[in-house]
Amino acid sequence: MKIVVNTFSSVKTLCGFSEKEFNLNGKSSVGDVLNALFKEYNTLIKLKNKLLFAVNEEYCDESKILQDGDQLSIFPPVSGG
Amino acid sequence: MKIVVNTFSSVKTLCGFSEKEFNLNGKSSVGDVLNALFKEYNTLIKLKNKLLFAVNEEYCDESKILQDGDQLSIFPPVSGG
Amino acid sequence: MKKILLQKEQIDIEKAINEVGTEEDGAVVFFIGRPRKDSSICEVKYIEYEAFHSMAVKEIEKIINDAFQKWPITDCIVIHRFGRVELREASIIIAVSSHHREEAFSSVKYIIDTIKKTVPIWKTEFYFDGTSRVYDRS
Amino acid sequence: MKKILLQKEQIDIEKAINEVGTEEDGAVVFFIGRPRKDSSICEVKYIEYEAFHSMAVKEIEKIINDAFQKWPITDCIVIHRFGRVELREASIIIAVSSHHREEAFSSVKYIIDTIKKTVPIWKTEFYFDGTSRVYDRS
Repeated sequence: MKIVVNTFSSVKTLCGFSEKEFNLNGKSSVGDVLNALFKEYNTLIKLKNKLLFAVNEEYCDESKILQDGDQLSIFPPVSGG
Repeated sequence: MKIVVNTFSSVKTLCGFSEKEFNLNGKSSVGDVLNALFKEYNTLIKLKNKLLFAVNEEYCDESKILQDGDQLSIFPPVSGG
Repeated sequence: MKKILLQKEQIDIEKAINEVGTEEDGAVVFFIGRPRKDSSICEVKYIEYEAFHSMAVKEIEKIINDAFQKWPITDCIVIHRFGRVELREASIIIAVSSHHREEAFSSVKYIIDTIKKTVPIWKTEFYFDGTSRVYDRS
Repeated sequence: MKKILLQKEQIDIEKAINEVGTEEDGAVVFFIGRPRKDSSICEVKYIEYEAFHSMAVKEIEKIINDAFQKWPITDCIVIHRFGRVELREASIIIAVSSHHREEAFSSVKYIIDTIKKTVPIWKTEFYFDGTSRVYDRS
């Protein structure tokens, strides 16, 4: 199954992409995708435990199970206002 | 000794003057002047216990002793803003 | 910066907003008071404010000084109208700037709450039926 | 009335003030957020905001709906900039009107506090020395 990961702010800088398609083998959680990203983009680890996640533009946590076609957004703590 | 009484809002309407000179015989308090006004302007009594007082533009209570040349201001509860 | 105006003219809100706040201020809180149409008696057409000018300015000054004592704020502007004020016009504006937002919120709230209690200004409501009522709690 | 804008252009504050409030509303509370010059690191020249637009608008909408649930308010406008914002320009404005002032104060405070926690918008500070820093708490 396929999902799209999009990133913002410093996560985008550390990963070097703002949007990327990922192929997942079987049942995967947000945390599974995150661990794969940590392996590929080591420097992202410095934001571990601070990162925020949204699936299809709704906040979720790492345990959220992904569905085919989901949009997973990963970003650092927000700082608007 | 002479003082000036000035009135505002409904007190002005009930007394019919906005500024008036009063001659006081001996030591007088704000309360003494007020009682004299209640005798002369009966309808003012409906505002009794609600009235506010200032001598020379500083709030005070009825016990305040007046000095020659003082400006005594009498007015109803404020409603600005 | 502290600024107090008691004026008959409409309030230039944009001017006040541009006046408050230094480059170190991250927050401006603005309060605008307007006449309300639905009084307890009947529909308000407009309001007239009467002020004991010199004392009103002194009292507003005291309140602003208190706010500066209580909170680390930078600028404060208070403008109050007198005379006739129409619906949707501002009868009062209070603008406060500060580095962080908490103190701007706290001081604007303190200033409007205290103005309504202590500043010698009175309103008379004029109704659509031609009557009017002074707010003296009698 | 509820209105949310995420825009690159400067915010027309006077327009927003004139839009909020019916004739029954006695109070308008306005919050203006501006970039601060004195960061913990060095002097800020300007700020750039990046937004996850569609989600940001949805999150602001949720916050405004919550405020309408919590307090009897009438109108609410939230405008947030993205892109480059200079010192003394508004990065965000929040305007709320209500019959009485308490609820306008409470809801504006709630809205700005919550926006700063949940709305996917990020700032990068650009300093006078040519460096910059993303606010990601890393």
